[in-house]
Order: sequence, then structure tokens, then C-alpha cells
Amino acid sequence: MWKIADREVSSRLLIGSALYPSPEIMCNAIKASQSDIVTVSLRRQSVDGADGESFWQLLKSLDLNILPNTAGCHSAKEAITTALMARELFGTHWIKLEIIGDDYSLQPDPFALLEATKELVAQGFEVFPYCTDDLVLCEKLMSAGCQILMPWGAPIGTGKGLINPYALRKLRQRLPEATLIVDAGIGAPSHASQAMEMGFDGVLLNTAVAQANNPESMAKAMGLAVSAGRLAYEAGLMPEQDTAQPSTPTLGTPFWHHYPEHEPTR
Amino acid sequence: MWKIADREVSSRLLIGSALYPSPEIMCNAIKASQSDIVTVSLRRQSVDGADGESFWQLLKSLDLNILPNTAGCHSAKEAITTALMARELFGTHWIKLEIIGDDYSLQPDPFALLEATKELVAQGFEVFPYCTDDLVLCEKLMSAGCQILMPWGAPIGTGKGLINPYALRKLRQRLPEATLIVDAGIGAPSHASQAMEMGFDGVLLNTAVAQANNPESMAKAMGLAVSAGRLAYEAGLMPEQDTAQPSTPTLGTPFWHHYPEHEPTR
Amino acid sequence: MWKIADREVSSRLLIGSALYPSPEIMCNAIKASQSDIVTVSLRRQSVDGADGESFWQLLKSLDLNILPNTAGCHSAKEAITTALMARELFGTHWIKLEIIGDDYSLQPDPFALLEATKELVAQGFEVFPYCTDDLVLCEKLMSAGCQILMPWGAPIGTGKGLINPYALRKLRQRLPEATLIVDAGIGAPSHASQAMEMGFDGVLLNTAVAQANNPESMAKAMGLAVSAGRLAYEAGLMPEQDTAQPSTPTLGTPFWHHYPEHEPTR
Amino acid sequence: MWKIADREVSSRLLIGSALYPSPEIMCNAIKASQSDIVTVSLRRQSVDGADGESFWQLLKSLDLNILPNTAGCHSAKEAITTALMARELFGTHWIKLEIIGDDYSLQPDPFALLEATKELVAQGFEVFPYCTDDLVLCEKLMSAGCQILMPWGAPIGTGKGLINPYALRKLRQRLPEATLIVDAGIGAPSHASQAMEMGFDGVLLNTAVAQANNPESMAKAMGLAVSAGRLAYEAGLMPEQDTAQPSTPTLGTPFWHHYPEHEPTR
Amino acid sequence: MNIVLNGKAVEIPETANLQAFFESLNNEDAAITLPRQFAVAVNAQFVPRSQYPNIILQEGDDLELLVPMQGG
Amino acid sequence: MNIVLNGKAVEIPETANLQAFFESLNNEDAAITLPRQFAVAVNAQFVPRSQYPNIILQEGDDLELLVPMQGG
Amino acid sequence: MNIVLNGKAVEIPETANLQAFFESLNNEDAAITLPRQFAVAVNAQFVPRSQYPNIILQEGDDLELLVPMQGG
Amino acid sequence: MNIVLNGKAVEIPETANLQAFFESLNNEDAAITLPRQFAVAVNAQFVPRSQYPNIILQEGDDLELLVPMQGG
Repeated sequence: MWKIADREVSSRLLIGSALYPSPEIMCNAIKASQSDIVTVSLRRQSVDGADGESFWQLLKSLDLNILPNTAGCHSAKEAITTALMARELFGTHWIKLEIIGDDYSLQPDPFALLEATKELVAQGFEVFPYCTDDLVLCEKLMSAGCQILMPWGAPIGTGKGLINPYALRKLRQRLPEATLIVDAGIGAPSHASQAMEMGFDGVLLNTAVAQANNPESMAKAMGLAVSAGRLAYEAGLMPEQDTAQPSTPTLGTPFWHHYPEHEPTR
Repeated sequence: MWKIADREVSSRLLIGSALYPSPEIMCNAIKASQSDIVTVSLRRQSVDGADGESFWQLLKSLDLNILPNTAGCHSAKEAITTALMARELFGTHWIKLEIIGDDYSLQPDPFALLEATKELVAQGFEVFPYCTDDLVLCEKLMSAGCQILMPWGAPIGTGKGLINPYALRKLRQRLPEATLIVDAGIGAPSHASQAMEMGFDGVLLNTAVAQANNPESMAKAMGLAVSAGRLAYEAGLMPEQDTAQPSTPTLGTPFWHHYPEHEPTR
Repeated sequence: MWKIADREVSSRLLIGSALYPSPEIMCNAIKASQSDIVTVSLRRQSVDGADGESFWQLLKSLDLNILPNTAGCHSAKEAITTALMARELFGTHWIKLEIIGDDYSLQPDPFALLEATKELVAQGFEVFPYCTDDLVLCEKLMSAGCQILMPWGAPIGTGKGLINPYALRKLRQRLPEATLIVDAGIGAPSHASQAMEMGFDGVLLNTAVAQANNPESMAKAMGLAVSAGRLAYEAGLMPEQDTAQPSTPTLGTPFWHHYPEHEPTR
Repeated sequence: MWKIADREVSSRLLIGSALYPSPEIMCNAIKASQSDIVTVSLRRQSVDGADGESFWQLLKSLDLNILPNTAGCHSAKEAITTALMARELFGTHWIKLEIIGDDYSLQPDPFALLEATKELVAQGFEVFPYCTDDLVLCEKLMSAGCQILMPWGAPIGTGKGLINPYALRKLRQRLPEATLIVDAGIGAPSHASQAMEMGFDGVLLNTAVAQANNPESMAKAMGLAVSAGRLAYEAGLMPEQDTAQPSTPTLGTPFWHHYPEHEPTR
Repeated sequence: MNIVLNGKAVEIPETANLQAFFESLNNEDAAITLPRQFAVAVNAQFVPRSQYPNIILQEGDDLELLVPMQGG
Repeated sequence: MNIVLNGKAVEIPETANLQAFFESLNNEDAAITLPRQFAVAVNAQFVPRSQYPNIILQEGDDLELLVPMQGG
Repeated sequence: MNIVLNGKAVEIPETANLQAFFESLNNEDAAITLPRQFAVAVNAQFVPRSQYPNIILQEGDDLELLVPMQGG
Repeated sequence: MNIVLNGKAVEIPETANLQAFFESLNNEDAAITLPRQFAVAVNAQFVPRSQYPNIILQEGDDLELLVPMQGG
């Protein structure tokens, strides 16, 4: 168990609910991931009359912590309105604050993000900001009241993994008190494990699972990888060496090298 | 279950028995790893009278498949003699064939390796050659009778992970029939998972577990990571994208951008 | 010749004047670099009475474009005052705007940077902002009136090269109108060339030259590498291939393979 | 000037003569590269009656050192016959020994390469082996009489640069006496410079120049980059640092931070 | 009276407050079906449920009525 | 009167304007030697050269007098 | 007599030595034009120029005649 | 008679075959204690257990007696 915001949960994997081939596969994948926290959004009901009700009932049946997002917002004002609506709709003061500054990279806008964070913290929200790996931005978000920071690993949906591990490693070193979650860009279990090995507190992902050929298996894989990475971080990774070190003991090796017939072939 | 050589096993992690802080920790770590195959060596009994008996009884109690190695050999002749002794001593025709061509990098000697492989195959061994990622060498080893190839990820004991993923990926593509196991150089669960995601059949490691602050936890982490990587390989990884793709649906996004008070701050 | 701000210059290498073993070596290195633009700072005269006069006379003798910086400033206000002093002292409206947001990484503060930029542009400066590779920040700086952007390659003085080539490549693609100069982090000619091959307009560096064993030779090397990278960008780099392509023609190869004595040894 | 085999030359760039859009462009590019050594091959005269004569006259007019290759050979025997023919045809005992072990990767066959090298050295050739970065192979080639080794950077024609810099760096460290030339895989000037910065003695390339939109400019770029890399190696590269170091002196910085109006905006 | 509901022009009775408007949507022949679970913004300002009786829709008002949806 | 000059406390005559103060520094026994080339800030505000005659130093003023220096 | 020349079957007079054979190629109506610069292998063995007069071609011989070409 | 056992010179009775030699090591005052589990090479050639009675040790023979050990 570990503490995120005001709650104790088991899993360090946070998972999204979008892009699955079917609601049933979504459910099975989320269960297989063993996640305790799932992200959702707010949208107009769709033209075909679907009112989100069946999705919502399905999701509620999983009995997980809900983390609504403000995906699609481009300004602090929009994001604040969306957050307020989310609080009423989902009955939670948690909000994944996502304000896009560029439509191609879906990069967070650091300026609007800080502005909205200040307002939402003042209104009692627990803000989970989707942010860049910019240390100065991250420090300002913490000063504004964030306990949790969610820097990107790579742009949303690219599956590139951690494109700037140096920056992420520095974030972890410099912000030991923050709850740090890599959000976006994870494409494979090895990426998720790498983030956890660095000491990140969690990983949030969606596309890599939902768009796998077999989302349920991939969800399970991601859950295992996050556990593996955390265990390894706690177990203390061996330091990387530049030169080889034998694993098998050399003491007690037979000295056969002086036999002429044993001469190496070179 | 999967088939390696002539046996069915569950785990795709092969683990070494060396360098642990104590025999008890070795046992606990090997159990925690869930490995089915453990590597051992042959040495003179040590000066303090230890005759390998207690180690051997301990290891036998784990009831695993034993894979003896020829670590420390520098020529085909030495390795062949060691393999013959191992077959009698451990009662198995499996041999991890390790012939060092350079004492600093502990790199395999491709020439002696091929020579010894031919002889050992002729004598009925199942040869697990510790080799480089050289495709031509690997093809010759297969022609010489190997079903299994164990290319290095990085030099033994360095923990660098996969230093040449391009070469390893090509090996996997070109040798679909071979049982491919990354042996040596793994330093973290993310490395092990990465190898499995590429389609490797297994991972053999020792130092990263034995030299962790907590070997038992690290062993468990490695076992999980190998499972995660394999699951992901089978589930079909998402293709890497160069540009961002939203995960949350854009359909149904409220159009608030035209409100003056919603203008982005930039 | 190419145009930077309002001037035509030959070289695409901008060089710093700090950290050299001696003023004479500084002069020789700057000459060897063939740079047309050199950075300077403002400081109190040193305790030993040195009033910057000899340094300044030496630098003026090189007859280059002077680019004063605001190094050491931590707020917009400080930077603005420093810029105003620099304009009078050096007789130029060019200013390398450097506002540190973190004393360990010497990372730019995006917020103070944007604030100061707006004011300095209003006061008639040509602002060369030392910035991160954050696209949203870069776009806001351009909206604020910058023609030139100077994203970091890596933290100042680390010599790590381009730690996030993906972000830099995207900056170049997305901001085709901007004059983009990689500033900071360059440690070797290959780093400088890489930036230029991506289509950056220039490179600004200091430590890698000043701290080389032989600054003059290193300065020359950097100048050549910047030229090489630019030439290559203009000449059109070959696209990277995943599989091998023979360079020597295969047409006309003798067909000797059917001779038994020519059989490959494998 | 530096010594390669038995000759003194100026340039450390060796260039190929294949794949150019036209003989004239080939000539101009080779001149622009400032190379002193150019590779050629032997083939049947082509169906259209071209007998290699015009190519050969053109190449001779450049007055460079000729390095014939054995491209296309798959066995030691073929390569030896080709080398003997090349010696007579081109009047040189230099031979770039290229024996392909795999038609997809165009990877050298280490076994045939060593076999042919022994024979050719015995017959008085100066062997330039196109080899892998395998240290054991390289040591055996030197024992067989090679002064020069030409490990690949990446597979021929891929332009990937140095795919295993760790192995290449180790080769340089371990074989200080060898003349080491990176051959194949270079795609950009930064790759060539990187090899030279590591202390390699030269670089051999062809496709990256011949297939550029503008081969002549690219050839010049490669020549500059090789010079830059060598100069930098000799000038002593700064060691990479993990944390930032200011370049502008901090001594004498005005202490303005205590002014309320100077407070950082965060 | 015309307002914009989730981006589409709809005609509604005058002087309706939000509460009444939503109740009217339960008619079989309503323009849209009222979702069971939703949150509301009028002219890009959030309106809490408790305020529905107090909000009188005006000509040209922009009403957003959002429901739970998948998200990443 | 006491002011701070480049971080150090110095005593100067009362009611000096900047111009006069700087001229006084050309005396051989001045606290510091006036650099040939410099720019000035008083209390962290830039003072252009043309304003030197108009600026009267006050007790406790913080005077920065900066010169060209190496920079990266 | 039939031999293979650079991969193609050609008919040549009996008992020709290499020297004579090459000279015959200078005729206008020869099967191929003799290149000015070349090296020779017979049955995949290099034949030095000095040995041309001593080599008698046999039925079915495989003659390679190579010229300078571009190479990487 | 002198042989080398695991790298150390030891003196043993003449004409001992391997079987007899190993049995002699079970004496309390033997040079080394015979391990319970081992494999043998004489002069770098493997000797299978079944051959112990047939192998007569010679002056200067190099006897390796290896036991199970940790390995990676």
C-alpha cells in the first residue's frame, strides 16, 4: 500500500479508460492491470444518444478511484470550468489537469497550467497536473499547492517511452517530497519499469494497453512491470560498471593453460 | 509452459547461483525469481575444506534444472574437458558453453566457441553457447547443432543492459527457429523486459540479483519483468508513433474557445 | 553569409569569452573559431583592481559582434536592469537574455524569461533568449517579439550534447521562421554538427573550447564542425535505412560460388 | 600528415567511388572531400560495352592512393583470387578485404576473414580488413599480420552512424597500436566526427556522400567533420559533467536579490 | 426563444429556469433525451445542480450538458 | 554619508550628485579607482550616463558600477 | 571448343593459349571487345599476365576477365 | 611418487590406480579430504568414474578433482 493524495492504494499503475475496442475489453483490461485508479473525461452525449450512462455504470462496477481529466482544454478558464463540472459529476475533488498548449504535440501549456492550478487548489481540488519535465515549472506547481506531479515521458500516444531520462532523473533527485508519476508516452512494459526504477511513484498510461492486439494481456504486463520496477528500486539496483566482472568465482579454477594442447586457437 | 531444449518449463528467467551474500539468501532469491533453471560451475574444493557438498545439497533441494557452465575456460580443449566433467558430476547433458577470448571484457571467443560446439554436439551435449550478437557466428553455431543461442546483452557483470539492441533485434528476425536467450549484462528489470519484448525466449542473469541490496526482492522483480516482457510480446506492442495522438476522445468536446474570457493566456 | 537579427555574418558559430586559461589564449581561440559573434557579461570590477578595461580592449581588437548576456540574473527585473546597463556599456541593443530558474541545473525560468522578453522588446532590444526546448514557451517568446531562440542542448557546462534531440527536431519543424541556435551543453564537435544537420541556424558554446587542453585547436574544430553540419544540411542527408545496401555495384560480380573449393567455410 | 600502412597522407577520410549520379560528380565529390585514398572494385565489363577504361582514366587523373576491395566475395578463396587480380590490375598491394557472411546485413564473416587474411599477408599484401567490432576477431587479425583494422560503424549503406559506440571505444582502448578506421554505416558528418573524437585514425565512407542530394557539398562536409573530430581528439575533449557549471564567472555578480521588487516571480 | 444546446440551436419556451427546462426534456417528444448523469455550464460557467431553479435561460444562451466519458 | 558601492560600505560627501561623485573618484586617494568603461545602477535601477548630473545620492543608496567581463 | 567467358558460353578455336585468344579478340568481329585494362582468372584461379602464353584453354573452362569498376 | 593435485605437489604411493588412490584419501591422515561428489581429469583429460580402476598414476601427473560450485 502507498499513499497518493489522501488515499491508500495498492497498485502504482494508473490506467486510462479510452480507446479500447469494446467496453467489455476495457473492463477486463482494467481488472487485469490491477490498477486502483482510472482516468475518465467529460463530453457531450454522443449523437447516437449514448449518454455515458452505460460506460459510467460499467466503470463504477469496478469500484476504483476515479480521476477525471480536463483533456481538450486549451486555457486555464476552460480547464477550471471543466474541473468544477467533473467534481459534481464524478463526486471527487481529484482532477487530472491537462491544458494543451500545442495541438500537434499535445504538450502541456506551462503558463495556463500554473494559472489554473492556483485557482483549483484555492477551490479545494487535489490537482494532478499533466506537465512537462521542466524542473522550474514543477517547483512552481508544488509552490502552488500540488503534492503530485505528472510529467510526460513522451508525447501522448506516441509510445516512445522516456525521451529525456536525464531530466526525469533530475526531477526525482530534486523533488524528493513530490509524488511523481510519469504520464503519457509509455509504449512498453520496459518503459514503465524504467520509470519506476528511477524512483518515480507511479505510471499513468492508456494507449499502449488499449491499442495492443490483446489489451487484457498488455494491461497485465504493465501491472507486472510497474511492480517489478518498484521492487527493484526498493531492492537497490546494482551500479552500472564500465568493465566486465566475472560472476562465476575465479578462485579454484583449474590451471590448464600450460598444457600445449590447451593453447587458445588464436 | 514453454520448451527449452528437451524440457518443458514455466519461467523464462534463468538464474545464476554465484555472488550471493550467503547460501540462504541464494536459496531465497532463486525461489523468489520463480526460475526453473539455475547455472552452476565446477571448481577445486576450496582451501578451507569446503567441498561444494553443502552448496550442492542446498541447490538440489530446490529441485530445478541444473545448467553447468564452463566459466573460466580459454580454449576449446579446456571447455570440452570441463563439459565432460560437468556431465558426470551434475548428471546432465546440458552445458552452458563459455569460452573467454579476452580477460577484460570476458567476451566469448567466436573461434574456440564454434570448435568446441562441434565436438560437444558430436558427443551428445545440448550446448547453450554464451556468444556475441554476431549473426554469422550464430548461424554457424546453429549449423553446428545448437538449438539454443545465448548472445550477450553487455559484458558480464556490467549491468549495462542491451548495448546493441539493433543487433539483437536483427538476430531475432533472422533466426526465428532458434531459442534465443540474452545472457549477461542485464542490470535492471527494464533491461530484461526489453529483451523479452523483442521476442527473445528468455533471459539469463546473475550479478544484478546477487549484488542488489536485497537479492530476494530483486529476484522477484526480475521474474515479474521477464513475465511482463513476454506477455507484452505476445499481446502485440503498439507501434511507436512520431507525433502525438490524443487518448481521450475529441468528439463531443465543448466548443468554448470563442468566449473572450477563454482565450489562451499566450 | 547569413542574416542573424539585423546583421549579415559568415560563421554560424557563436562563442563565449569566459573560462580561458589566459586572455591571449582566449583571443587565439576566438580567432581560430572564425566566429563573428562573441558573448560577454557585466560584473563589478574585481578586487585586484582589474577594471575589465584590458579584457575589453582585447576583445574590441577582434572586431566582432558583441552579444552581452544577463548571466546570474534570477528575476525579470534583474535581467532588465542588466540589459539596460549592457546596452549603454557595449553600445548594442543585442542581449542574450539568461534568467536562471534553478541554481543547480542553471535552467532558464520560462516565466521570468517571457516577462522580461516582453519588456525588453518594448524597449527596443533584440532579445536572444536562452531558453529550454519547450515548444509552447518558444512560441510565446516569438509572439512576444523574438526572432531568435536559443534552446539549450544540455545544462550549461555539462558537455552532454543534445540530450533531447526529439524535442529539438520538433522545434525546428514547427518554427521554420525562427532563427534557432543551440546554446549550452555542447561538448564535442559531433554535437555541434548534429545540431546543424537538424537545420539549426547556429550553435553557441563556450566551456567545451575554453576548458579543452588546447582551446585554440578545439575552437578550430568547433568551427569546422559547424560548417560541416550546415553544409550537410544543405546538401541533403541520406535517409537512414534499416537494412544494408551494397555500395559497390553487384552487377558484373563473377559467379564463383559454384566451385566446390569456393564454398563458404560455414 | 599521418602514416597509413607504408604511406604518408594528409586526410583521414577514405572515400568510395560508387553510387554517384555521374562520373563527373564522382570526381568533383572526391576532390571536395580532400581524401587521399579512394576505394575501387573489379567487375566484368558491363553489357553496354563499358570496359571500365573511362572510369579508370578519370580516377587516375585524381592522382590518389587506390584501395581495391573484394566486395561481393563470400569465401576466403574468392577473396584471395580477387585480391590477386586486383594487385595486378591496380598495381598495388593494398587490399580492402571484404568477405560477406550474410547477404542481408552484409556483415563480414569473421571466420573466412581471418583465413583469407593469413593467406594474403603471407603473399605480401597490406590487408585492410572490413571487420566487425569484435575485439577477439580484431586481435586475431592483428596477430595474423594486419596493421590496419576497419570495423563497421553500422551495416553498409544504412547511414545509422555508430550503433555500438561502447564496443568501438573499447577497441580503441585495447588496441592502441592498431590503425583503426571506421568503415561503413556513416550517414552524417556528426557520425564521422564522433568516430574521430574517440581516437579512431580514419573514416571510410561512400553512400552518405554519393547519395546526398548534393554529393560535392556532402563530401566537403565529411572532410571537414573528419578534420574537426581529429583536431578535437588531439585538443583533449572536456570531460562530460553530470551537473551544470556556469561559464560566465559568478564572482562580481551584483547582489540584487534582496530588493523586494526583484523577487523571482515564482 | 433560441438557445444553443451542446453546440446545436434549439428552440425552448420563454422564461424557463434550468430546472424546468430539464424536466421538459423528459417528454417523449423532447429535442434531446436528458442523460441520467450530467453536469452543466451556461455560457462557459459551471452551474451547480443546486442553482438550477435560480437560473433563467436567456435568448442566445450557450448551454453545455456534459456526461461521463472515456478518458486517458 | 554612507552608501553601498558594489556591495561594500563607503563613506562619501553629502549631497553629491553621481557626476561629482565619479569625478571625485579620480583622486589618487579615492576609495576605488573609477574604471574607464562602466554602467551604473542605483538601488537596482539603471541610470543612463546622461542622468548622472541629476541623480543625488541618498544615505544608504546601493550603487552598482559594472564593467565589461568575460561571459558565456 | 566451348568455354564460358564472364558467365556466357562462347565458342573459340581449339588449342588457343590465353595470349592468342586475347589477341583474337582484337578483331572487329570478335565476340567481345577486349578491354584495355583487365585481370584474368581461369576456373576461379588467378592467372598472372606473364602466364598467358603458357595457359591452354580447355573445353568448358570458365574464364573471368575483370576490369576496374566503382567500389565502396 | 610425486603428482600435482589441484595445483599442489603431493607425494603418493607408487603404482596406485585412481580407485585405490581415492580410497586412500578416506584415511583420517590423508593429504586432503575426498569430497563426496566430484569429477576427475588427469593431465587435462576427463577420466570417467568407470575408468578409475584402469588408470595408473604416473610421476608428475596432474590430477584435477573438481566439485560443484556456484556459477553464473
